Amino acid sequence: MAHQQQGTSNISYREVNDDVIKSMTETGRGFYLVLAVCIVGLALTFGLPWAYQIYVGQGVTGLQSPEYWGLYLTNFVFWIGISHSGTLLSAILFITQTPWRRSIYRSAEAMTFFSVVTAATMVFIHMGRPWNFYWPFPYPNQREMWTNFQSPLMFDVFAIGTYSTSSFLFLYFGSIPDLAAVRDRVTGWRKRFYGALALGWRGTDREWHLLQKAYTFCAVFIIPLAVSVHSIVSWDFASSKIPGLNKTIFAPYFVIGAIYSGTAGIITLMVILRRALKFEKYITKVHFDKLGMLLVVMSLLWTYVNVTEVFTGWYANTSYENEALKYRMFTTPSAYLFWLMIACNAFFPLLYIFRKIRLSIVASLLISIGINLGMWIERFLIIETSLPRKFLPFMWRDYHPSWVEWSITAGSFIFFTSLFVLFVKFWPSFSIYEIKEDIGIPMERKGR
Amino acid sequence: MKKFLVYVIVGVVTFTIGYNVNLIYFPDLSPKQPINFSHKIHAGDNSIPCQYCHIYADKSTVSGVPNVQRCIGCHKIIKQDAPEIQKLQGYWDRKETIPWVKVYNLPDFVYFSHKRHVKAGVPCQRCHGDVAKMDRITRQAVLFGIPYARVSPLKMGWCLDCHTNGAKEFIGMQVKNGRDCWTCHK
Amino acid sequence: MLNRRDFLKLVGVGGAGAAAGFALGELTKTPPAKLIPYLIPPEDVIPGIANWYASACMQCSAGCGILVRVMEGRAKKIEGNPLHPINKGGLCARGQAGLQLLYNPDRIKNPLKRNGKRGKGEFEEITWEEGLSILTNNLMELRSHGEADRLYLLTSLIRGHLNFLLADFMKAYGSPNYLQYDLFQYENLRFANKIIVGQYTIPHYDIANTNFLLSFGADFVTTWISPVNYNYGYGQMRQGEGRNVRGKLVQIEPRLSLTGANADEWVPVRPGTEGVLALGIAYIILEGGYYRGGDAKLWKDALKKYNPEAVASTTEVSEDRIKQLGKEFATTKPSLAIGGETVSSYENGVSNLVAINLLNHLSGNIGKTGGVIPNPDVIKKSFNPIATIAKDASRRKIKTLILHNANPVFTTPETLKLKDALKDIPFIASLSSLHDETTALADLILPSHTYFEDWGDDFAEPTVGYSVATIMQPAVSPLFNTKGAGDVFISLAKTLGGNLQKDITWEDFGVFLRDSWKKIYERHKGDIKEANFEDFWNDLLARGGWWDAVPKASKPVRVAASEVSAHLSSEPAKFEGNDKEYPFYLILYPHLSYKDGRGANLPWLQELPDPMTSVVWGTWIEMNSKAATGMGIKEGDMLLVESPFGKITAPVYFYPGQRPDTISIPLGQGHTSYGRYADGRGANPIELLPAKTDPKTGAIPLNSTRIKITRVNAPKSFVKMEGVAKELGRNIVQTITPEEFKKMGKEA
Amino acid sequence: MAGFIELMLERFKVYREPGYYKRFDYWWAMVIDLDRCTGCGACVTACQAENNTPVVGEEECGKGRNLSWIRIERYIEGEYPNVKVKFIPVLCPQCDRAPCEVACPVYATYHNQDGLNVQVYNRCVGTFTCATYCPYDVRRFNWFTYNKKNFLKGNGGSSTSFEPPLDQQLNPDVSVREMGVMEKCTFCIQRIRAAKDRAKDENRPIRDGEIQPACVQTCPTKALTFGDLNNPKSRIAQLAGLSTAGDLHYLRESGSKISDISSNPRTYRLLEDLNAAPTIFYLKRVMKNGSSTAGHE
Repeated sequence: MAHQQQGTSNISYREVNDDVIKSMTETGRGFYLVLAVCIVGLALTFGLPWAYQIYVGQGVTGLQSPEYWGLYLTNFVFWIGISHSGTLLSAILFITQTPWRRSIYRSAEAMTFFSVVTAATMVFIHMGRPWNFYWPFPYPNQREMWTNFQSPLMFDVFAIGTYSTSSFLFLYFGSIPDLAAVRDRVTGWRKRFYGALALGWRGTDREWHLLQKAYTFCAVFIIPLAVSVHSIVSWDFASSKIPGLNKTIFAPYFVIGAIYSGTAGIITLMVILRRALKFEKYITKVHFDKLGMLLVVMSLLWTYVNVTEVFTGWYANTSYENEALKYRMFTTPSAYLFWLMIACNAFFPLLYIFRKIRLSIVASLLISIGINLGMWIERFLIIETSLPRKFLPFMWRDYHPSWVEWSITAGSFIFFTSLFVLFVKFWPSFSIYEIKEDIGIPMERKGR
Repeated sequence: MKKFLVYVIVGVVTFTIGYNVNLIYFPDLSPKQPINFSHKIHAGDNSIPCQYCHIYADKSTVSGVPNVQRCIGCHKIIKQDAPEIQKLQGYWDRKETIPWVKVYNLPDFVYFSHKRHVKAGVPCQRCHGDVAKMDRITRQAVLFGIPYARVSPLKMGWCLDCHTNGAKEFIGMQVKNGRDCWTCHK
Repeated sequence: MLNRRDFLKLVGVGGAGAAAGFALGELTKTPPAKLIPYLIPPEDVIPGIANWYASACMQCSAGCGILVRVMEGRAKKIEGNPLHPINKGGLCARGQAGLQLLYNPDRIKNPLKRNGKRGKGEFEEITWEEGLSILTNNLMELRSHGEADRLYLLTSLIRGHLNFLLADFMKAYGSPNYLQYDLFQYENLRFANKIIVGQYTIPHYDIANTNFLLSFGADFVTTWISPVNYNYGYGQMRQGEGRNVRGKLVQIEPRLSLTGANADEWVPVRPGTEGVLALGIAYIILEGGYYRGGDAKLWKDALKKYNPEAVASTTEVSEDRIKQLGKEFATTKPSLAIGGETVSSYENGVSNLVAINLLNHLSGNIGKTGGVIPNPDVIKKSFNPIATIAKDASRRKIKTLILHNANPVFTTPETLKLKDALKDIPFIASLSSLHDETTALADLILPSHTYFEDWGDDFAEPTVGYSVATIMQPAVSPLFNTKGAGDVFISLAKTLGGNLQKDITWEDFGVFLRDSWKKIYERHKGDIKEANFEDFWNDLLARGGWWDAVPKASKPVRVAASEVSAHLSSEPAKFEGNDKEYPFYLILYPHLSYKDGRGANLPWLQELPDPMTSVVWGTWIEMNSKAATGMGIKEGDMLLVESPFGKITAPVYFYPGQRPDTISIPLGQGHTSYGRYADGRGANPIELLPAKTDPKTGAIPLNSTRIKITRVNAPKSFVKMEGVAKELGRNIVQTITPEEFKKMGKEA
Repeated sequence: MAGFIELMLERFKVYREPGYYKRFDYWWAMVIDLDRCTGCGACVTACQAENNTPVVGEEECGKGRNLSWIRIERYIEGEYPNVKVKFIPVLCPQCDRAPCEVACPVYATYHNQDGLNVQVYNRCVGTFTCATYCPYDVRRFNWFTYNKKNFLKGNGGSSTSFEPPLDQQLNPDVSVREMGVMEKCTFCIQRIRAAKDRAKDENRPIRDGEIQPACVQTCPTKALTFGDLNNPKSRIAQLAGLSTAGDLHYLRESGSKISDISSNPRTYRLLEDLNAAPTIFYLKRVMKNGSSTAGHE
């Protein structure tokens, strides 16, 4: 912990405020460039293809019988997965009072919220009749129609709804003192804006006390919630009868995968933020070190569940399982993807065992991107090697995503990035008050 | 400049809203017909039963628009010189049919059988309103000259109401499987 | 930020915008739907309630009865007529798709006159008066030059009263050249039956009641002769009610057809040797002493060279198998041997079919239930006339040719040079409803009704042992400006005058039909239960036809060994091309849904996956993957198929039910002028054939050449619906063995 | 609140408890005799004609997007010359415990009182979940607005799926499905409805054999039989070997293997192990060495 202390203690209070507020008020040409690229990219890769798809029909995708689920669902699961680590990690680290969490948790939580939003767009893009998007919500209507609460998709509606709400609240509660701090430093419309957001925060003892309570509640609440959300997402697949999907191990498998990919996502994001906002003094090698250790653990867990899945499938030795596994592991082109996934997720992360690698920013970036690529492939393979090998061999057919799907997939990343770019501009991206706490003045706090 | 932009945006948005509100909430509820046919005179004043002219109502899914021959059958004798009857005569002489405008329109995905409802004893007025008081067929209910509601909403919930509770009035029980989607959908 | 003035301005702008939008909405509202009443309501029509009209299916020559569901004047669905003895309520895919013929967007909508060069497909619309007067003038001129016999009339296989009307017309006009053509006319089969059964007609094969069906290349569940009837028979043979033995089916053919796929045993015989195999089986029957006739000795002499060893080496079927087949065929009663299109389509088709029919004679199946049941005689003597037409046309003997629903240009090989020959005919009129390849050459097109719009009738051949007449009535009013062929000829007769006017006096075809049926009524009064003709006619229309359900007793036929052996060829069928250069036998077969190509313009049929290959919307080449090894061919590759006479390109499908030395291609695709759904799709394998016809029957031998294949780089067009055709132990199509099944029957 | 929960529990208890289906008049089912089926495909076209199923063209067929509600699956075992070919018509078996029904978030597919698995087209939002969950791959999706799409583009022609005047053939009893909705075999529910209408006019129950879906009607070999399984005297109950009321009751309520109940050893249900309880009863084909050897089960 002493090492940790060193990391940030030589920063003054004012410096913290200045750094964060500068990032919000002073807008350089670079920001506008990035924003413009994001908006144009979003329109080209996301908006237009989607409009085209709505106008012409789902037929412009590569979906077909029996692969009725394709890249959109892959992206959905992927983004839900990414969303996992942010809030979950933040909440766990908060409860365990881990100090190094402080400089990263805000952006991690934002990442959670934005990736849930991205995932939700995927659901609507996936719909055959997206103009009826509100039908899956249970609302009173003259038709006396109700939604089907038996459906795993309905579980999803609630799980994701709850999750996005509570992760937003978690993010928001934690930000209130900072929003107030920003309010006090800015002028013009910003003052009104942050004034409204800060909910009249004045920093009284009572307010701090209440905030602490609410925040702790959220943190405690969000841990089981996060586990349940990805379990429920896994049930979309596991509650079907399809070989390769109907697996009891899917819920933990998905949760582990989600935390894994989310942690890797945080590392990637940290590297980028650190460079882009020049926050090297807040995000230090300590963070990479700790998260690297976490990734090793997650990688081993991931490998374990994968081995279990393949082994039990192979051991059961039914035609259904055999064909699905064979298709996934030994049939081109999915075999290339499969073994790439294994390399990215099971082998490269083990390099983190070496401290040198953990502390190397470049290696961290590469490995974390690799993990996310691998995790995307994992979701893709789960769906796209099971559905083409359903029960009746006469209907087997390979899936080839169309350009629309690829484009929207790329667009989903741009969508996420855009949200994040806006976040960095409009929201204090680091916890000002907690970093101040971390600086250690005026007194040593317990729980280190 | 900035203000002007605001006006443009507000204008465009409200324009779109106005346009769509009209299309969605203000359908033409009492369209003008090619001949000023009055149900009031026929069904009201002269109390001609509905099925005298809508001959298929108890035989088929559709009630049947009266064929021109049936109109002319009576009007060969009755009120030949009235201007509207002259129009009718004109259609008959030209061997043209009359392009009546549809007032009650169900979407393509709805199966509705006039026969079943007529045989169950549902009076026509239940859905079509008091036609005998209407000069021009309308779906707009009017009180003291002020339109206040629709004669019948023709919405799914409205159908279901009758299929569950309202039906007791006619057949003494709920409609059998009346809430099954494929009772009315196709 | 927002002062009162601005607020009011904003409200003003908003209000104005909303009002303008509302107003625009009011203006652009889609006009409400119209309710169009009848002027005078037609009788028996209640809107919203379907009417069913009995009629006859004209999609092939089987003669099934159909019911057409009509709502508000539009035909909606065809169903088999459950009362009809041929199809018994069933209907095949082609019959179901008939509606798309009626509503085909490519139908000829008006009479047309050729405008540009012949064959360029340039036509201008004319009125019926003009069209008829052009044809009348032409016929008048022909007659006035004393060349009445140089008028040729070529129709499809019409069997009803339209046939009689046309025959009368041609006779009165003075031309003997009334010809009927279809690629599958079964002339070889008729000829063979004349020899063994004693009738120049197709008998009724009582598949329903047989216990052992030995089928030589007869694909009777898809296209052969009367598929719906045979399908019904097949169902009855397998699992008929009240049947205690399940009938067995053995299929002998080089390519496993759909029938073969349903058979209990498949004998992949060498192409062209089916006749020899039949004689080998006949030898076994005689050797085993199963033949009951007195002339066994004569037969034995006639067949002595077909001993199992010799036959086995020719046919590549093992001796044991031949012996076992012969024994089973002779001992199972009743048994039935049928020879189908594959066998009939060799150059020695007749002799093959005679050999196969001989089996029925030798094991005493003729005239027995479950065997070959002779049908009432057909008066007409027929012959496949296509070679005649080609010859006469090229010798410039034909001055005027009238076509009706026949499309010989598509179904004859290039080598017959029919297309060129037709170009030499000075005047061609076509009474076709579709712009087919032959009609494209016409000078005058008088579009005819489809069978939903016209009167007519049909005498099914083969029937089911007794006469079956099916009536055809207009179920819908004509869709386009078309006329029935009968009406056209009647009005021609009126304007041509002379004998024609004397013989053909009816005002239209409907009246003619009714009058003709009155004659039938009078002739058969005893058998008809209706008291007067009016009732009979009404019942006829309601029931869909008339059939007198008493099978005629069959007369015993004398079959002399010496006579038969004259028709037997001891050699396997010959194939053009030497086997070094052209290593594969070519087997052409009618496609399940297009048959000879007539169904290719119906999108439903194009999209119906072929049951054996699941290919849609195209031609394919069936080939055993064993034969493809070493040639670097993958499934779906485009192959150039060359015979000594022509070449086509088509994708390859690997099919294990195919002899490695044989390649099969379905007919039906490769149209050049048959509407948007058929044009430019696939290839027409008839182009590979030599200019050969059977001298006795005129039939075109489809399986008479050898081919070679080479892989070519061409744009691929190969779409199959199947994924993987292996069950992988998933017990999808579960089976029980015949032994278990037999036990089941005993227990129950 | 407590009352509400009690009500919910009550409802769940009634649902598919013994006797649940006895309250209803009919239970439609089909028997397919594989020994009769030749795989000729007549049913496929008949279905297309009856149910306004669009033609999609070569390119879309290549993507497995043909919309036929019934298909003939063909399995080939063995190599030349010992080839065994088997056919099976596969259509929606209207599963009693249908995986698709639980999957739909908006109740666009549900089980109705006649034992039919029903798809309500204009409730569907197109999540594809039902089709993904369906073990029989019988659900079909409207990828395009087919009456606007030119499916002959690749071949230089021009035709929509209901090119006029082909659209005059469309069955008015069946709606033409919009883009973006799932569809599937309905056992020709419009015919069932018409028969019920007729029966009600004449004040009688529906007779056995009165309803024939298009595929059953057209089958040349009479391999398909349709009828009411609630009536143990019906033809299909006889064929399937479920000729006592007890059999049917047991089958419906317990969901056990058909081979344990049926008196006809030929009866089986496709992929019965999946426990979807399909109500199409196949009769095994009689065939020598017919069972597939590859793989294990």
